[in-house]
Amino acid sequence: MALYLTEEQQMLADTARPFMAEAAPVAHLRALRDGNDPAGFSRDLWKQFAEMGFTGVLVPEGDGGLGLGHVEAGIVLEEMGRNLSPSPFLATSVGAVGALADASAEARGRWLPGIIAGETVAALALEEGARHRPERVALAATRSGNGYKLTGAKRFVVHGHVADLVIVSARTAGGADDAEGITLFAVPGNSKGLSAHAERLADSSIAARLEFDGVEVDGSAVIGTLDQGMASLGRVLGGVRTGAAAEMLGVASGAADMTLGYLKERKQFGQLIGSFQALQHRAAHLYSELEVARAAVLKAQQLLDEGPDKAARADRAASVAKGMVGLAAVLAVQEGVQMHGGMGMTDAYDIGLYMKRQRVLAELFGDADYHADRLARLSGY
Amino acid sequence: MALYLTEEQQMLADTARPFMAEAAPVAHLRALRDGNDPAGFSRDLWKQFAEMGFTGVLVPEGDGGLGLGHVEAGIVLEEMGRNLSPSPFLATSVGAVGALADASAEARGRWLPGIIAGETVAALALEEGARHRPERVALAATRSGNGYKLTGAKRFVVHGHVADLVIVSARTAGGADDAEGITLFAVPGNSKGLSAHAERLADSSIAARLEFDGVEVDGSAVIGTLDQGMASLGRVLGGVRTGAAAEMLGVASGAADMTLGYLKERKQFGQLIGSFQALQHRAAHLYSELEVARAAVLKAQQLLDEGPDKAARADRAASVAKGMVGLAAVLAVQEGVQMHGGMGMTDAYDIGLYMKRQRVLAELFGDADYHADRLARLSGY
Amino acid sequence: MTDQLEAFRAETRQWLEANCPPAMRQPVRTEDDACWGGRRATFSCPEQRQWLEVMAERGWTVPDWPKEYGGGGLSRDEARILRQEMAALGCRLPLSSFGIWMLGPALLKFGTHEQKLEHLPRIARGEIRWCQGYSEPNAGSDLASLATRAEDQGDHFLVNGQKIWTSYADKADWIFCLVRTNPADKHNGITFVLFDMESEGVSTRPILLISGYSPFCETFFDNVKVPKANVVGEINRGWDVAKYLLGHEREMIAGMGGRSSTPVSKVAMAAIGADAQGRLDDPVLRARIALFELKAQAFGAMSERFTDMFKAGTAHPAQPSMMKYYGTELNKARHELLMAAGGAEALEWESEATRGGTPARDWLRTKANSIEGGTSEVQLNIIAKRILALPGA
Amino acid sequence: MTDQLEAFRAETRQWLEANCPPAMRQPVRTEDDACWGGRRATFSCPEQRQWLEVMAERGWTVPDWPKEYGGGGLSRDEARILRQEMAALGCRLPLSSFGIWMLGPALLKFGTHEQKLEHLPRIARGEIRWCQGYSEPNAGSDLASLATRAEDQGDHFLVNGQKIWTSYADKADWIFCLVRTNPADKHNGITFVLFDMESEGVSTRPILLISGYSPFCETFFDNVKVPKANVVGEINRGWDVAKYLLGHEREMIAGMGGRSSTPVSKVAMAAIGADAQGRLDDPVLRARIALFELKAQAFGAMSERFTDMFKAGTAHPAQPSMMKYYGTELNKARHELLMAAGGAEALEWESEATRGGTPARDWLRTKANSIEGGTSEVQLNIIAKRILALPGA
Repeated sequence: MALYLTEEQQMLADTARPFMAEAAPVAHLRALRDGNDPAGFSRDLWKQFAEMGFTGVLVPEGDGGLGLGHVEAGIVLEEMGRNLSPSPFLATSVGAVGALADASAEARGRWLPGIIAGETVAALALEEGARHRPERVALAATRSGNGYKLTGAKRFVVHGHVADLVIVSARTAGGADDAEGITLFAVPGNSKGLSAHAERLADSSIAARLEFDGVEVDGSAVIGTLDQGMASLGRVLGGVRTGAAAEMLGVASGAADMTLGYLKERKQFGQLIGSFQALQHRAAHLYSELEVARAAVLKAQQLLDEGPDKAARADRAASVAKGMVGLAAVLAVQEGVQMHGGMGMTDAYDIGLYMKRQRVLAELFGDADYHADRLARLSGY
Repeated sequence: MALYLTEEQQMLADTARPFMAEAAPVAHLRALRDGNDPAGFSRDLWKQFAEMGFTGVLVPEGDGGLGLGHVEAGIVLEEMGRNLSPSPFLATSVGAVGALADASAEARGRWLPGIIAGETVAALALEEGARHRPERVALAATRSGNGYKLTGAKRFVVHGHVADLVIVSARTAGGADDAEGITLFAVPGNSKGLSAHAERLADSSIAARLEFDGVEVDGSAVIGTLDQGMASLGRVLGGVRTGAAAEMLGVASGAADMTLGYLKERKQFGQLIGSFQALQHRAAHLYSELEVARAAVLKAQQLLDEGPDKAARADRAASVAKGMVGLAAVLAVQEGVQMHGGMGMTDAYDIGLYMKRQRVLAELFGDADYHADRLARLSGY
Repeated sequence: MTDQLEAFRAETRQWLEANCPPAMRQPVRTEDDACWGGRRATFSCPEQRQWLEVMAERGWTVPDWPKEYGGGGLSRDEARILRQEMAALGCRLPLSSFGIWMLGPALLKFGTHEQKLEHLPRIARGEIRWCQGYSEPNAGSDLASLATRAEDQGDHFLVNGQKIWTSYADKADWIFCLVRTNPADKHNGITFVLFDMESEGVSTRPILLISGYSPFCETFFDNVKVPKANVVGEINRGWDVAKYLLGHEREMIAGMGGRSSTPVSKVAMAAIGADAQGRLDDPVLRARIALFELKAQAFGAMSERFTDMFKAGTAHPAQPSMMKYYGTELNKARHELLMAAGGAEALEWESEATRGGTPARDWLRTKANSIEGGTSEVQLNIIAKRILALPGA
Repeated sequence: MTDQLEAFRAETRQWLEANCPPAMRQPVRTEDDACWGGRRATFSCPEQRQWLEVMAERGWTVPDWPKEYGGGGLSRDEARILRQEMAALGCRLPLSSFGIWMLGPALLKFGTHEQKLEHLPRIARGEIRWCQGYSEPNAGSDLASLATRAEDQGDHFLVNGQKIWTSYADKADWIFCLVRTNPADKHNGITFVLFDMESEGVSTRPILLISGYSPFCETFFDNVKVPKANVVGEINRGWDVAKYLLGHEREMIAGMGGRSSTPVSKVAMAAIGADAQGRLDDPVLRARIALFELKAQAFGAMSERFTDMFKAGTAHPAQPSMMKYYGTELNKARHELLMAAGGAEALEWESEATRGGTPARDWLRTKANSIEGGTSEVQLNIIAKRILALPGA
């Protein structure tokens, strides 16, 4: 497959770009933030996502979705990133939909229609420490009647405080560091015993610490094979890492475009600052890093879309994409703020919002440090 | 103590600089290289070092030396670096002299006069693997009559093939990775059972692989306390790491000066290339790195000279100096070659020789990777 | 001599122990937690006021200024000893003040005797809080292109224009300010003036920063009357005063790089923990921290060396540019690593666990380090031209 | 169509298996180990000559050139299949040649029918070895400032001047060369000519590189007669040909970044070994390698994407500058890491263990990557101007 967008994909991009710029520009984020919105995103916008068909982009046609792939999901995510649009899209339409692919027909029937309709919002509860360590799972799920009882806590659950559905990694066997013995569960957000402590993050999104105090779920909540959850979890992570990379690529591209525009209009010492060679070389270097990052993202998306045969390659490619975009995007926002000078430090200019969003996306599902290390481990060194 | 040279030290620098530039300029290195000199350095020059008083700079006055410190030794080393002067000075007058400080009166009487006179050349045999790992010692020294018998091999022994004296780290107890059980020995270069396989390195210096096939030494060859050699070895390493940093700082300064000169004389597109802002900023950044490196070197030298009270701080400072200069100097030679353009790639220009020498000095006694890791371990993380 | 100094040290320690309240021996947490004085001074606690008063009494808010201007009249060595003893006890600065750090040195060098008598003692006692009117919206790095006009009206100037990045202008009592008195000559058409912020026609508007704080303002001048007696130095020669002050500011900022702070590795170990070998359990981050700390320690030596050479008068006059460039870039790198080390928690913006988002807000605040007081790009230009003598384009 | 291609693939594979000698299925180790052809061709073994001959016979040294000029006349798809099958079997290139890589494409585009007939078949058969006369000592990155004069003598030019960085000029039979025919017009005063290196007045001197090799020469022209029939394109319009060729060269060099080679981590593990957790026993180096390999893998995707877009005609025309910049900088970084990974042994210059100092010499050789074919600085200028549309100074 050629490593560029097909005509159909390009058409989707040509639709998504003006939609996002109109429906959810940076002003939309500012309005939510300045209004201290308790959800951190707009349910109305989520409905509009549904009308555009975005919500079900990865849901199989048989389940009522569009049956498209990660390339298409990435197109939506990139435009979200470019506009800093707050949305549960990544966790819901990439993460939860990916997980539900391995769920029971009952669970799929219960959750997918609401997701497609833009009524259901999902969150991913996969982290227990300060840094991304999805394989370290202490939250316990013990047998209880026909179902399970979940006890423990999860951190960094983006909009977990308002989610209708929470995908949770739990330990059903083994010790906290074992890859075996993990099981994924689809847990209703309004379950008894589930409480959320919400915290606003630097980018004005809201993440929750979720406490599971003997939350009971029935057998249909189990995703995939019991104790073998790493398989599903790995696939989900491949999707959301690549998705976060696509969104962060949008953030970086938006920041770079804004900065290029500034270089072409701001004068210092009687010259446009974009005519200074030192800045030109830095801008050209940044351009190169972003192009390379873009290629890495598209590669991972295409491999994910090629199905189980390419699963191992896709899994590595997702780490390459997330890591590479992490490196390129942090450069984009740093150069962006620096080249904007004092203006870049003010809340009135958007560039600082790009820096904040980039930081959060970099941390989400592992940063460049994590993925470089992960690739090293996978390569046996 | 103020972190700049004293008047006396500045006077020494003012003497060493013209001496080295006249007695051992880059042309001297080229002559040795093009003549395929089997030693890799000039014994005549070594005699001249003695006449200048350099050879005994660190030897106590009571032993016939100048009784000066590492700051003064570093002044000589920096000028060697600036001129790429090949010399056994670092191994002999810093390394071996440092080791002999802990040796028996007999050993000191045997070796120091020759060193001071510029007749004796010493080598340091401390490495057994591809990378600097001074604490991994497998070469065995076993009791034999009143003395010891040494069996094993050492690598990367600079001019070890022509050394009159070899300082060897050997295992007298424990396993290969134990810090305890190491003992230093002063071994005559012409000992029976000691053979050398010499290899020319990229910078035209010559390093040897030394094979110890039951080399016998008497008890006076033991340096410091039996099995407690890490103490002496650590002190020796502090000295030679700082010394190598000083020499490499000279290499980097020489390369940077040469490159600055080129920027001021070479024209492209009708302009001096030094007027291009992108190159100006890179040159200014390099200048900053080299200034910081210089401060780190002087700090380490002063701490070493403050004696046992400051030993722990000096030991860390030596790692900071060697690591920091490693980072700054590799930038200096890389920018040097790149800014010289095609000319920089030719053997006819000196800048490439600076790149080669820098590479060898970076590896010697641990590079920035090693020292960053070492500092992290010392800081408990 | 040395005996005298040792005696001074002993007395000083004794006095500090007796007079510095325990609350003033705790580290300052935020810029607002410091004591800034002024007509509308607020004190975070009674001890803060007390500490200011006893120190001002001795002239020790400005230990090396002459006694006649409210200073302590200490020699360089005595002032150093005072600093050392305050550091040893953990004493806070009694007074944070742009009057002390910036205007004072300029007045001491360029002011008339009358100006010194009028302003310096009030600065020393923290009675008047000053702000600095340098930057303008369309000037940026090209400071000398400033446009705020001062029209000559005989005994006074009439000032019109706008300043930006005036630190705490909304809280300041007086401003020292660069104004244009000759539009025809870029550098020799600038005048350095002082005036009361309560003058008619002065207004301020705080600027919200990306860190969520507002330490700076936009400041507007609409027909503000400034008596000519308030000109420091000569008319049209204000650029000399400004350059002197900028050099001073750069040194100050440069000096900040060397201050001790919690090593990144400690923060990382607390948040992430160690692996079986006792190493930080995040191998690539560990390596990046290790390489950073190596550089930071080397820069610590550089700060020491710069200070020593500066005192000895042997530092290159443009060396502060290098210190400013390197120190601020290092500090930005430090906070990038701190954010990585802190992980998800460091992203929190308002939580108690992060004391109101301190890690994230500090991280964002450091991004200004390489902009304020002359951008990194300006410092590199200065190094290239003045130290390396590279040719102009 | 697909059936036809599959048939072609099967036939090709069969033919290659039958005709490519096993010795020609081993990787080429050095530039000298490749087959360069020419009047004074040397072959490292009889199989090398045999392989050249059977491939030239089919026109497969230049598979996509027209048959009438000695090519294979293959379609783009067929040529791709041939490349894939050769790669699958590990077949060496039968002929390495600047005639194929550079002059050929220029002649196909700008040459007359006579010029094509005269030169292309000999290039295809490896009979004539070509070198390139572009760079001059005082031109460097500013290629168009070349000074080698060509004086109009009616039916011929008289050429005087000096070239530098002429690859293997001492071994080449003919040269394609840029000469100045109008000193008054920088870009429209250059002519692209061909001439025999055995012409009177031509001399060469090899340049010793820091790697210890001499792949380049200085080349001197002293009243060399060049018939006007040897002008490619129009007189004074040689810069068009040159630009076309440079673009071609940049793509070629850019394409090299994507070639697979031993991962740095493997070299490091072999030299240094693993710790108790199975990780490279040099933690900071391991992290640097891991961050490098992450970038290298991303660049692998970029190479694929560039090739795909280039084929589809949708790549930005200046995109090769980005590929060249990034690929060469990455390759330099790779060799820096390889040297660290190899430790002391990698420093050896002549030893058997290092096959004559291969690691160190390759490392030094890569330093030219960001200089030859347009420096990194020139590529960044091109990206800034042509892709980012940043204004001129």
